[in-house]
Amino acid sequence: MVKKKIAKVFAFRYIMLAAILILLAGGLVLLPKYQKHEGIKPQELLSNVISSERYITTDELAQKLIYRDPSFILIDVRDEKSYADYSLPNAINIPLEKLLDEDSRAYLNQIQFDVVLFSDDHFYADQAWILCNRLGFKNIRVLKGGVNNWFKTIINPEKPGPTMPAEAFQLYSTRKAGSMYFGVVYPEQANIAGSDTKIEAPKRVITVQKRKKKPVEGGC
Amino acid sequence: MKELEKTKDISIAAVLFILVVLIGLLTYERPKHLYAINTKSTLEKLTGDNYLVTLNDINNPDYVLIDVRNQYEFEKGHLENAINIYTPDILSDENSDFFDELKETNKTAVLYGKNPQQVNPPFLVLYQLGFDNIKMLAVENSYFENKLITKNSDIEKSEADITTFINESRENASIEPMDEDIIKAPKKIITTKRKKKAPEGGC
Amino acid sequence: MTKDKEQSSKHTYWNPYFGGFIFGILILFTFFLTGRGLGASGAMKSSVVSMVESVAPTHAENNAYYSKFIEEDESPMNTWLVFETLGLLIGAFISGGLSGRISWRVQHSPKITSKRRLVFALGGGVLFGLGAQIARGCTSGAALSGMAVLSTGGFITMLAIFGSAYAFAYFFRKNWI
Amino acid sequence: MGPLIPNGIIPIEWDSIIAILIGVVFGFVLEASGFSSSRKLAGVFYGYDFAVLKVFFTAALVAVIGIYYMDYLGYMDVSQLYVHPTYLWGAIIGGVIMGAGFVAGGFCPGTSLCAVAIGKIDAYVYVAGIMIGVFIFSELFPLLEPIYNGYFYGNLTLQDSFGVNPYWFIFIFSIIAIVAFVISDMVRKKQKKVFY
Repeated sequence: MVKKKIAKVFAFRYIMLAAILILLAGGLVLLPKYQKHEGIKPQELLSNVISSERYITTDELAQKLIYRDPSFILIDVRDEKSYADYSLPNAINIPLEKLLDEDSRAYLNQIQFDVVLFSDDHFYADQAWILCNRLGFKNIRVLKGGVNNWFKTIINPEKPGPTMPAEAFQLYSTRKAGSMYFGVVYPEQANIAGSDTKIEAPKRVITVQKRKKKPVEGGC
Repeated sequence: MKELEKTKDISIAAVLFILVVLIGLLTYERPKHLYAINTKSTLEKLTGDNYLVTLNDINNPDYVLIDVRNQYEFEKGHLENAINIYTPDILSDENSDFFDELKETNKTAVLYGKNPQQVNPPFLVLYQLGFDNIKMLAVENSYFENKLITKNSDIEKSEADITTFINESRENASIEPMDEDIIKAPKKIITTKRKKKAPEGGC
Repeated sequence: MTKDKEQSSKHTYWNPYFGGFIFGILILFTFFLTGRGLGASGAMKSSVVSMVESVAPTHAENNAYYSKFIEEDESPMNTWLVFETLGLLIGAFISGGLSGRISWRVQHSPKITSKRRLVFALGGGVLFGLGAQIARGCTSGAALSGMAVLSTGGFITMLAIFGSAYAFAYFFRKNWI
Repeated sequence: MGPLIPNGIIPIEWDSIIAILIGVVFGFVLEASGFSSSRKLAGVFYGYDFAVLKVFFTAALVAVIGIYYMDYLGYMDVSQLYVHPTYLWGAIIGGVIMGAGFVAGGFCPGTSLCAVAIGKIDAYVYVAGIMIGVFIFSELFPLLEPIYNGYFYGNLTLQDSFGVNPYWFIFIFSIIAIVAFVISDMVRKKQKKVFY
């Protein structure tokens, strides 16, 4: 009776099961450590990257700024020096190196505001956008042409020639009004008395709540 | 004698069957393209090493020129012995094999397009897939009497100093220049760092 | 022959390794689906809370512990654990029915009377109810689901339960052996 | 994809239905592997039937290996799973009381419900006892509150608290489990036979 029981215990099947268990547990240790695959799939990223509806033109942005549209944040991805020289009103400076730091993530990974990234041209802004897109951040846009284009179109719009169509003139006048809003003063304005009441862009306090992840409740 | 601990015999077949099904399910669809580096290291590499190539050193033997524009633009005019891989199908099978083979023979693929902004997306996608033998030709392509003219263009050069322009416009409009801080709206942004909400639960 | 076969099948259970394997797959599946482990004593807590709330709502409101589980819009019974316990009763009934183990009886060691067994069961229950609330989990909730995600609290609870059970085993041996 | 419901892949409404289905399999497996009989449960403390030890450790091992493989392959993100919080003294004191209750009563809440389902009157009494226990705890809550909320170290995993590499820990844990299984078989042979 006892021999049968020992035979049963050490029968082949238990050893095989133990071997499978050791193999699986050991396998975990030997597997090569590789980066976790962060973000969305490459094909998805490629299709998002090719489509160009992420761009916002300087005229649209000027419109939003003039009408004080509260639903977006401007993020300047240039370095501190060029940000100190000139930057768009109410822009927050997150240099490209510090894009993925913890505190800048509070600005990028939130669904409360639209985010508009800009740099001198939209080269660095595009790179920042691609990285954010890979991490799955929503409603982030890029200013087409960046600050250079901003200068060419809004701050210093070039006067349309006489043969240009009427829309060009309208565009020019809106852009000129825009430039006045952003601080450029034209000679003919000078003689209006007391015209130095500059409408400075309102200081906006942006409070960004961290996106609430659906809590996993559990317990006994 | 009544069996003390009567247990049905374990059926190895059932256990193995379930294990095989589970392992099969888990390892079934291994995606073909996997990122090799996560976003943080991509960022370090981007801001770190120099991936830009200028026009005058493209005749280095192990550079392979790759044009990312569409076929029509490519036919109109392209740099000599450039290969045309249009951006939407850089991840197609033969193209990714082509890039793998480039990587083995450690040639560097130099991407170029109408302007550096157009090259940026394919460059970054491939870069994150682990092809670190990729460089970018910082060049502006334009046509003059349908002959391709390529000239160097440097990235992100700020063309105009806007603050001085605004100040000048103020001077010649005979008003004293605004002091610095009015233009740059002082920003005081309070981010409420919310305490990570612990998932409630337990009994 | 069938009586004996039926009699013998009453006591033949699954092989523990096979049962444990399926149990492990179930815990894995639960984590994959809902992100949380299994549990049992939580359901009893919810039932006690709902009973007390229906009997003495004011007392339930100002007692610090009950008020944690009482929300205006839904009853405390509307928790994941209560549904899981409901399923547990159904599953056990099915398995018991299949192998003919369903009958009203008190299972106790031949040496002791069923009255003593019931008294010890009540005592054990009270102790377990108290301990489960203090440790925020029972063997399946805290220990097993905790160990599945390598949580320190889970291992501590498991060691405490089995350690102290082995320590107290000597005192209750008359009940079992 | 990670835990499906928290990530929204499966809508939250399915939560209760899934709970019932998981409960059915849970009850079936517990009852089928013999956890509805208190004497089989108590066997682990008196050495005549180590079913509890075997099922418990196998289940924990299979679950932990499965979770970390799925995490490795990217199907599930371990950091999103609910980790049981570590209340040091709460766990120890609660565990000791539960251990006493386990040996005295012979059941734990899950298994007692299994026994209730197949008609064991002592299990009904046990469940009533648990409810009384919960009631006592809630009434004495102001007294027990410091233990209940004291020494809270957060939802720690072994990796956070001892810096142990999870993969190595699982490997060693599985070896310990197999050794325990073999020892339990030897101990069971020497023990006096108990029939139930």
